[in-house]
Amino acid sequence: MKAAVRIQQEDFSQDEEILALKASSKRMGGIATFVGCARDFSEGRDVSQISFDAYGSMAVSEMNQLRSEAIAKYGLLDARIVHRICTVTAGDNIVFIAAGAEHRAAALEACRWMIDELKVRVPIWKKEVTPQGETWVTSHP
Amino acid sequence: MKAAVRIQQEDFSQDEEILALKASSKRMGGIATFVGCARDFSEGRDVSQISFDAYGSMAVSEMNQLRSEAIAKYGLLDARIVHRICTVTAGDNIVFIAAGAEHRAAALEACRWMIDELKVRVPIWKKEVTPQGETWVTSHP
Amino acid sequence: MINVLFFGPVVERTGTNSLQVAYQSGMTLQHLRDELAAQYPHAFEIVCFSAVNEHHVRDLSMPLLDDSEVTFMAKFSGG
Amino acid sequence: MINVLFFGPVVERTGTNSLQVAYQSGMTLQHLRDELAAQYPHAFEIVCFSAVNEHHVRDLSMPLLDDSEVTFMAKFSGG
Repeated sequence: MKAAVRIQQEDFSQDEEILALKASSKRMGGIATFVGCARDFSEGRDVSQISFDAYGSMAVSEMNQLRSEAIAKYGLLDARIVHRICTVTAGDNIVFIAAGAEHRAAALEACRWMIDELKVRVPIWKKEVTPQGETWVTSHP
Repeated sequence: MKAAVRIQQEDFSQDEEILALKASSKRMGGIATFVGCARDFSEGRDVSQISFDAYGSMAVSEMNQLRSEAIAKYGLLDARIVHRICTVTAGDNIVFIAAGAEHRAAALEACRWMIDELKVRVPIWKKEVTPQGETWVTSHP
Repeated sequence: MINVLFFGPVVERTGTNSLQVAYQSGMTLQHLRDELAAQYPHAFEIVCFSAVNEHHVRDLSMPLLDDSEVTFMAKFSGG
Repeated sequence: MINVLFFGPVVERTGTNSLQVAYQSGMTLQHLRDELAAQYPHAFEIVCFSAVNEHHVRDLSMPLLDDSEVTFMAKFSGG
């Protein structure tokens, strides 16, 4: 089975990830997921491509830490975090977060907390290619 | 493509549902999903099977209404709701909710609102088979 | 005729999932409910919601039309 | 030696993704930052975070050990 926390070039499958998440417990009643994907438009500009740079080893370590904290904080049965580092175009998947708990409230709250925290503490940077050129994204809309 | 709102016996694929959701717009930056699944334990009792009864026509009509309201209320680009009516055992999927929006906050909030609302307004009933016999579930933990 | 439907936990207590009640002019949802509750008191202990023609109706003073489909339902537990 | 790494938007401004700085006894993260900021003022305009050996460090008075890996990073934009 693939690791619960990963940085990878290739796309991920939600079905596979959910199956792996469920394998941890038969008491899981609620699974919340978040998928972030590439948009063709950002802050008033057309975007044709998005690429990423990451401090890979630290990013994976921060994502593992984030997962452990979420499990403890929300009493999750399991959680998964996958981030792609590659070049994507509109509609492509970028990030996947999943939280599984006995009841839905914990799963939904933990999922939201993980994506919010990922954005502020995991060293990954996004570069948007627009008709006006390439721009590193530094704000969090 | 399958309808955005369905009641069905068979399982669903998250990958297929997300693909269908994304097809509606290239501006979708965030997709939140919730999957409810069968647990082997509920309110202190072992549960070997769960079956469902539904007022099918009204359930589909309420789910469609719920989807439209969520799209309007949270400014979603699209949303999907699938509920299985069949007999399931621990780990099996029961319900799927997806909300797609330009940004993550709307998607995450709408997903939570839809599953909370589904539970209180869609005419579906769950019966748990336990070692002590069969019990219709009437509370919302 | 009014077509009455029951589902899930209510069927378990009525022993039937549908029945017909003669329509009477001026009949409201409350009249129908009272008549059926007298017939199936155990089932109506758990009835929380009513629907007429597939729409939730909270105001029991709503007048019924002939040929309506009416449902008296227990608390939902889907999802 | 202190090994310094840069990523993404910072590399665009430093023109390099790594460099080495001679270690000096008593050196803090602040000393290193000041030295590099003087050398790459444009890059350090967007530096928000520092990490030492892959851990976030917010207190710049932290003493550095020889052979540390230090990173000065712009605001993150993953996810």
